Amino acid sequence: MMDILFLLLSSFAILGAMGMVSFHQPVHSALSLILTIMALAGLFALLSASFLFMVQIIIYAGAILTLFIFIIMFLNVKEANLPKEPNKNITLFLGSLALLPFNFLILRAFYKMPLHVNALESDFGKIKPLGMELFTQWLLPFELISLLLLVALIGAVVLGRKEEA
Amino acid sequence: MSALLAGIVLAPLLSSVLIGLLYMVSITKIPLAKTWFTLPALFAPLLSFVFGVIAFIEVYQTGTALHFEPYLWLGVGEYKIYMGFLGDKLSLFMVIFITFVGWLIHLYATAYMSEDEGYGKFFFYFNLFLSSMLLLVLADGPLIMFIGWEGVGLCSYLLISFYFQDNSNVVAGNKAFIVNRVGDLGFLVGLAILFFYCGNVGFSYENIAHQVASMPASLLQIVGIALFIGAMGKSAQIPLYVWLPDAMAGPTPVSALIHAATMVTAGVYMVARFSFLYELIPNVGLFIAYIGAFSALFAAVIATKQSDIKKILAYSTMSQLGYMFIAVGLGAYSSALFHVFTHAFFKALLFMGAGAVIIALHHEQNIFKMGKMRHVTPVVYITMLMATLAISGIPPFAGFFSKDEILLVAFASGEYVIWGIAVCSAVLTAYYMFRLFFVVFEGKNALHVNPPHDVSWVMKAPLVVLAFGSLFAGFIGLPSLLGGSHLIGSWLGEWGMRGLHVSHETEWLLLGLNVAISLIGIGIAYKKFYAYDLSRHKEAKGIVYNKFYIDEIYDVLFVRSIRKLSEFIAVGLDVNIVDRVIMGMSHGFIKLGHVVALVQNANVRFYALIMMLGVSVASCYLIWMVE
Amino acid sequence: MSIGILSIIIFLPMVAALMLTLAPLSSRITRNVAFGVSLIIFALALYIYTHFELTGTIQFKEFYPWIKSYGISYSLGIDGFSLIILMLIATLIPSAYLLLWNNSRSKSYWISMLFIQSGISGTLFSLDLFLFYFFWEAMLLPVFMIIGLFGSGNRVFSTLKITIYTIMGSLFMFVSILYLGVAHYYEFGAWSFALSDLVNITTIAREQKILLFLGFMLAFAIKIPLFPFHSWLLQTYSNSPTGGVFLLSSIMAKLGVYALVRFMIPLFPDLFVEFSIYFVSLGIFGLVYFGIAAICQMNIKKMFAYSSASHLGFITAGVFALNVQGMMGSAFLIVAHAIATGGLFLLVGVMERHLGIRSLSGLGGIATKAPWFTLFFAIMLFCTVGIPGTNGFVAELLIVLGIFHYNPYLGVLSALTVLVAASYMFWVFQKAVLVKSDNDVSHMKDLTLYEILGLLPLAVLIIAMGIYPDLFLYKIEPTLQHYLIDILHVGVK
Amino acid sequence: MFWAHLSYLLPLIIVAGGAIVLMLLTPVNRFSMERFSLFTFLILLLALVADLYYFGVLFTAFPMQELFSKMLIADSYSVYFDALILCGALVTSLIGTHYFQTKRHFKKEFFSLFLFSVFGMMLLVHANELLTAFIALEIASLSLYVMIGFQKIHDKRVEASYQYLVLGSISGAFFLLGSALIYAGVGTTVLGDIGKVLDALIGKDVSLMIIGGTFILVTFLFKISAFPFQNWTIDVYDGSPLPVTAFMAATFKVAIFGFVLRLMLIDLDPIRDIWDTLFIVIILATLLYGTFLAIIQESLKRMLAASSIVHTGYLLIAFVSIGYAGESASSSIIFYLVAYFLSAMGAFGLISYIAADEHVRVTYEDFRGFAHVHPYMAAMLSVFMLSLAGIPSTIGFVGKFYIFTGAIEAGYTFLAVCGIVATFISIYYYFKLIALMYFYPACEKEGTQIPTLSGITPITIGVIAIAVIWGGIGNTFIAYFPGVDFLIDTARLSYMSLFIK
Amino acid sequence: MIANTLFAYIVVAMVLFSIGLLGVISRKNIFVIYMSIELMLNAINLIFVSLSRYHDDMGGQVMAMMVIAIAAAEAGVFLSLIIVLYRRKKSLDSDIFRTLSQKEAI
Repeated sequence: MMDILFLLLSSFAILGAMGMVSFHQPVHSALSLILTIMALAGLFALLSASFLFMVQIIIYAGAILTLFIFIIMFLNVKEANLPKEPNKNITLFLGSLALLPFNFLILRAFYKMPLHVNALESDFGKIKPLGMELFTQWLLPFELISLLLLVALIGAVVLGRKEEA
Repeated sequence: MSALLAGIVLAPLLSSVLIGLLYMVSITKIPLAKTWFTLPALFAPLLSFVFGVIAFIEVYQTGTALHFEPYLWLGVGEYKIYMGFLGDKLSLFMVIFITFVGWLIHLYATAYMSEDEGYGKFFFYFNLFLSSMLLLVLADGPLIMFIGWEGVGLCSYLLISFYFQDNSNVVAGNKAFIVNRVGDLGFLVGLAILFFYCGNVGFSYENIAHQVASMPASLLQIVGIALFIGAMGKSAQIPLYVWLPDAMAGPTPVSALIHAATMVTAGVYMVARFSFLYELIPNVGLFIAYIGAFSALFAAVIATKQSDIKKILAYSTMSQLGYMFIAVGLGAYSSALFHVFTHAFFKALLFMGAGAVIIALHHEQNIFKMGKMRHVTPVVYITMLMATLAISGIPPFAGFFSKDEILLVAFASGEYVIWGIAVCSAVLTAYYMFRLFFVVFEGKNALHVNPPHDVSWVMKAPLVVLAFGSLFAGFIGLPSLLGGSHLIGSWLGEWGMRGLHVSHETEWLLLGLNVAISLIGIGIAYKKFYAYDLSRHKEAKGIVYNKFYIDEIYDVLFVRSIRKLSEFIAVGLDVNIVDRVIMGMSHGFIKLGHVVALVQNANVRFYALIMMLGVSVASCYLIWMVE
Repeated sequence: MSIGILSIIIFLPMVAALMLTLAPLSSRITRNVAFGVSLIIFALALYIYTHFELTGTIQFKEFYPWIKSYGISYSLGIDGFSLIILMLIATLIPSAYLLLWNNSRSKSYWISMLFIQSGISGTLFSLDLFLFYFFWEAMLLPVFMIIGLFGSGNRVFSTLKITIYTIMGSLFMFVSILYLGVAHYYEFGAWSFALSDLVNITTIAREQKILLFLGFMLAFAIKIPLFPFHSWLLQTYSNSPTGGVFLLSSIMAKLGVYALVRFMIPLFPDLFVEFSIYFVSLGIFGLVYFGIAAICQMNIKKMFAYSSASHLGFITAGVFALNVQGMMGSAFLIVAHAIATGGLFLLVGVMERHLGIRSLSGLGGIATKAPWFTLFFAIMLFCTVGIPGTNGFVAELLIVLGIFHYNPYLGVLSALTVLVAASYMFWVFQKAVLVKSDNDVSHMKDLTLYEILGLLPLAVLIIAMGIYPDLFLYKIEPTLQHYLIDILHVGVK
Repeated sequence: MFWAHLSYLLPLIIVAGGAIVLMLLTPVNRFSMERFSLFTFLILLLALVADLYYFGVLFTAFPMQELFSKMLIADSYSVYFDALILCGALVTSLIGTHYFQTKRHFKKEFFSLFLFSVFGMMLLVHANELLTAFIALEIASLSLYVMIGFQKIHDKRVEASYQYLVLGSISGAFFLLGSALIYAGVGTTVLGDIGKVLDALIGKDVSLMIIGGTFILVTFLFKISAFPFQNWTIDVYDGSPLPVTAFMAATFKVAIFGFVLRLMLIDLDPIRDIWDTLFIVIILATLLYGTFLAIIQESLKRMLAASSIVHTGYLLIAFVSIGYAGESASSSIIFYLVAYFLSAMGAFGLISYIAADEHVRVTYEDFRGFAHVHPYMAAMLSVFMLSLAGIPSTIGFVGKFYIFTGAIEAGYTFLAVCGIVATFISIYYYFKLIALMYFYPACEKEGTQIPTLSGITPITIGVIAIAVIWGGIGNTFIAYFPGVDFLIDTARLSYMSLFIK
Repeated sequence: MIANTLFAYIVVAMVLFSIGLLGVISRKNIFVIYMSIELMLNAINLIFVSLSRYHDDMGGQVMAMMVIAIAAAEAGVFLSLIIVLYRRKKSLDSDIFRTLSQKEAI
């Protein structure tokens, strides 16, 4: 059962990713990226990270990607302004060849790790332990993230603002 | 007492420095009268002469050589070289006649150069020359001798190119210097080898004399030849003689003093000095003798066709030097020095006479433009006649005795080839000398460009003195055959004659023969030139007149080829190869940089690709590295 | 801590230069100050000369720690060999000033000269290799400036060329120095770059040692220059101003030889002996090669460039001859040649100033217009050619004897020196000075009083050292003996 | 206790607070640009003072461990690097003032961003945990991206920003991947613990750590612009405003080195030698590439950018020799960072001062005969060039001396020789500028746009120039005045503080 | 049982990561380029989460959250930058923004 689910989700994720890179229209790419992200959320669920599952759907699919699509619409790029990409598939293929050793290296490293069998305590991945972890161990990074977002905010403001010549 | 030796050298040196300073002052600030230069110039040689005589007497009485070492010239490690003077019989003998003849020529020069604006400079060089010559002679070791040796070379360079405005003189000077340098190269090599073996206990003749015996014979021969190469250069022997004829570009007194009386005999003196060395290597001596003989003949042959009066005399000098080398080569040093002695007198006389004639004819040097000079300058005529007779070897003139002695030696030591050559050149000598004499002083309808005039007495007086010299100088070497006691031979002691195993009959025979052949030579000359019609003279042609094209051959062989080589190196190698390789490397590097820069095409995706490739390469490395 | 006399010699010019740079003074005043400084330094050098003891040891030592963490110290001192070069510099530079008296209207000319002087002194005195390298390269900058600013022709290119060239060489030396320092650290556990410490290193393997040796050699071979590394020579010499050429030829190049003796003998005694044959041959080859190359040069500066390269080859050969004659001769020829070539270049500079040409084809008949010029030219020339009575003769004689001791066959070759210089020098003399040609040399003037005063000491020195050489040699002999016997183990007492 | 710990973090807090304050002040119109740069300066100065309080003291601590667990560390090492970064920022703000005043389209936000990036860099040095480090890196980088693209009216600015952003994010992804792998291997991302676990793991399978470390190094190499991640350098440096370029070139390198040195020395120590071969290749390629590009550049800015790649090569030489000569090598890195920081800062600053207006004096040719019009500027520029070229009597020389000594000490003589070769080629493109400035007569378009020497910027640059020379000559002449020795000793001290358990 | 083996998840993650990387190098469209970067981050998220499961340690999930936040921050800046770029050149082709190439550079 879970295997089927896993296979399904992962195949969705990969298909979405492929679609993302291969669609001509950025909107289509964005949508297929959403598919991938959804699938990933499912995988999170399979990994019993229930909170992250929500976060993934809400923030990523909900916020970020929506923002994407909004921007795309906002710019409403004409078909003419879209770049012509005749030989992208070749590059994709060659690039994937070039990436084989990279993947092989990492996968081989992981392959040797033993399978994971032991059962987890019930509330693993629930919001409470996550919160505990976050606000004891990871307080500082959490704070820093806020600063990071602040910087990003300023940056977005500065860049997005119309230039008065 | 022995400090006199230093005085002998120093006197002309100081005077030359003095004259030099005065000269620089006179041409830049205030012009000075000639007497400023004349007095020191004449006084210095006289002083040296007096010193020389005193020292001579000293040595004569005590019988021991004077030796004087003022200071350590050069002390390197275990090698100590002292600035040392050695006044032994040989050197003092040389000093005497050098200073004497030198003084006379100085005297003559005062008149000869009187119109020249380089008057001061001339005597500056002249005294300098005299001092280096005396240093050469008085040095107690080869190194110090070498200083004098090169010094005289320098002075001869300076004096040959005395009139440096026109190119040919300077070229002649350079030629003289370079050719001499070639000789010096040999001399230096020989010296270095000697130094290598005998230097460590002080580098004076007697030490060397003690040590040479221990040297391997082969090395000795190398040394002997090397030193002799030096002598070749100085004394203008084949093959290094080429500079001598051109050296006549200098003023006549220079030719008289340097290229006749003194400097050119330095080679002979040097060989005599190293007699202790050459005694051990007779075969090298023989080689020297042969070189001398060939030079004598060669020069004589060339001289028969020349028309420049000084050139003729130059070649005759070379040929006489050949005689001397025959003698030294055969170990008869005293005979050689005897000839040096007599030759100094009559050759100086010849040159000065020629100079007088040249002056009288307003610097005309071609004998075929002279003629009939007997009536113009009778004194010169007489003296020249005596000198010519002397050089032709007519008794009782000086040349006769010395030359006869050399021929005798050649004959007695069984080298009949050398003897034959010597005899032939004796004939030629008589011939070309009288050819010169007749053409200049007799001859028919001479055409003078502008009327000749007689010369001043200051010029003639030395002629007369020297004439007496060339008349009587021979008698101090009067052989026992003629009841003489051969003063020179006895005086020179260890350089004296070896016993000659020839019977009195043969001696008489040879003696007669010599006179006979000289007369034959004179006869031919008389027949051809006594009444020579100068107006119908046409320039001679042919290989002999062109001195066998030796100059041209040398020019092609050495001068041009070296220039070519130089251009090849300077342009071909240095610029086109060495430099180009290095600059080419740098340029290539920059070009390559431009190629590499194509990568820098601001394309984000491309950069990302490069990053990705880098990562995958790294991964490959890790796949291979991590077990 | 008191400032020693050597430090004064180093820093007096530097300080003066800095002050002059900042002070708004005219170039005339600058020049006079510079001249005064050089005179003071001459006085100091005389003091050192008189108080120098006749031993092979290092004297007038100074020592202050500099970069303690690496044991680098500011340590100075001189031995006989540096002494003679110190005297040389101290004598040459004032006369150079007199010769260049009206040469340059620009302040920076004189300031660079001052900087160069301190750089040279620093190189000469340093006992710490780091310090030595420091000065060795710092010295280059003012030279860079003086050539680039006041040179002629394609000066910028030649400036860059010589700079990159020399720095290349010295950087390899730098690596070698560092390697030695590290080796010392590993062997003795303490950092040090002092020569006296580095000589004790025993742990370096032979191959590395050879590489280090070559690293040092490269730097010096380029400065000197030895045969394949000379291609900067021509352009630099022909494009440099008189002062620049003077410094390059008669001081910088000599420093190369100096460093060769001063540092490489103690550091690599065994290799020095072992490789000597190659370098003697190389030196003699250079002597002949450059000598021949000089013959066909029409540009006087180029010709003299070649001639000095040829002499320096000879000097190097003498240094490697491994006996006291050869080394002494080299030391002597360093002096002789520095004086003579320096004088010649300065005279050519005078000629250039009056006539504006350096090509032989445009010259001739100067002698009649400028007798003093001719006189000095002749003296310098005779010294270069090695006429007896000049110190050039003594030096060449010694080197020839030395090389004979080293190897008779090479000795015979080395005797060629009597021909090489003569073959072109006299020709120049004839072509440029003596013989009257149809070129217009009417602008040629005779030397001024200043110039005569500047050249007179040189001429006197040439003659004096030729007539009584031992008077000048005995100071340095102990040092050379020390090198040969105590370090190289080749000489005999 | 608490206050003591707070005082460790005081510099960080000051800078971050200052940044926020400035951000809040931006709407207030009473404060002009000048005022803002003054504020920035003061804040940085304050932070520096607070930092120097612990300068030269040997200590190490985890500030507020109960609160922040072990995410942060404060030791002499971080203090030293903070000092460097703050100095860099200070100098940037000083030499920037003139530039920002002339270029009107700089907004006040710039300064707040500037402070944020400084904060990020300092945080990077303090970070004791991989993700924290990454966040710090992102803070610094993001603000840099924006600072670069600040003047949107210039294509090159925006494109530089874009380029840097894309490539930076990719390298960031690799960093994350690397930390993920390390997390997989040891189950923690806290620096000290990684080391401990790793030591326990030695002999067993450590491939994950090796791979993870490799990917973290990818980011590192990218940021210090080493081959093959160097292409962006020239373009971005060329594209960004000159003060920002100076800031990136000098300061950012310091920060990233600060972090990676800590990582390498403490945690990945046991497995470090596996990268040696990789590094040697990278070093050679970096030196070669940088030299190639530097030697052909026409524009001075691009030349400096390319030469910064070469200097990265030198730094990597020291980096790879850490393994065998840890102390001297790492202190030599620190010293060389200082040396390069001074020289590059000076050079960029001076050029930015001269090229106050776009397309004035950007290429070599523009500097023809410059010295005859502006002798002092030319002199200063020459000093910086000499220092970059590593000519004695400049600090660059001493820096190279340390680098190569360390390399030889570690047995990498070969690398030292390669560095030497790169150096003497570099002579060409540095001396070319000096030659052009001095050896040609002044050309006609003189004096027009060049500001005269006045204001704070030239003084700062002059001080830097003096510092460069002082660092080269050291403390021979005036004893007990901080010179070369002082710098290197404190560097050693900070190095030692890393190993206090 | 592959659903709870670490390896399977890693495979998926790596595939996604690679696709993201490929997207960056093969697509000209700036949007897609950025989405690919987001994809890479997501892949890393997956790794983190699966590792947290594997190590039985919530830290991994926290990190994943952080990464999401970071991605959001980058997104903000990037999108505004995209707007700027598009305003200037009226195009989304990343290849035309090449003012800085060596050829163009003065």
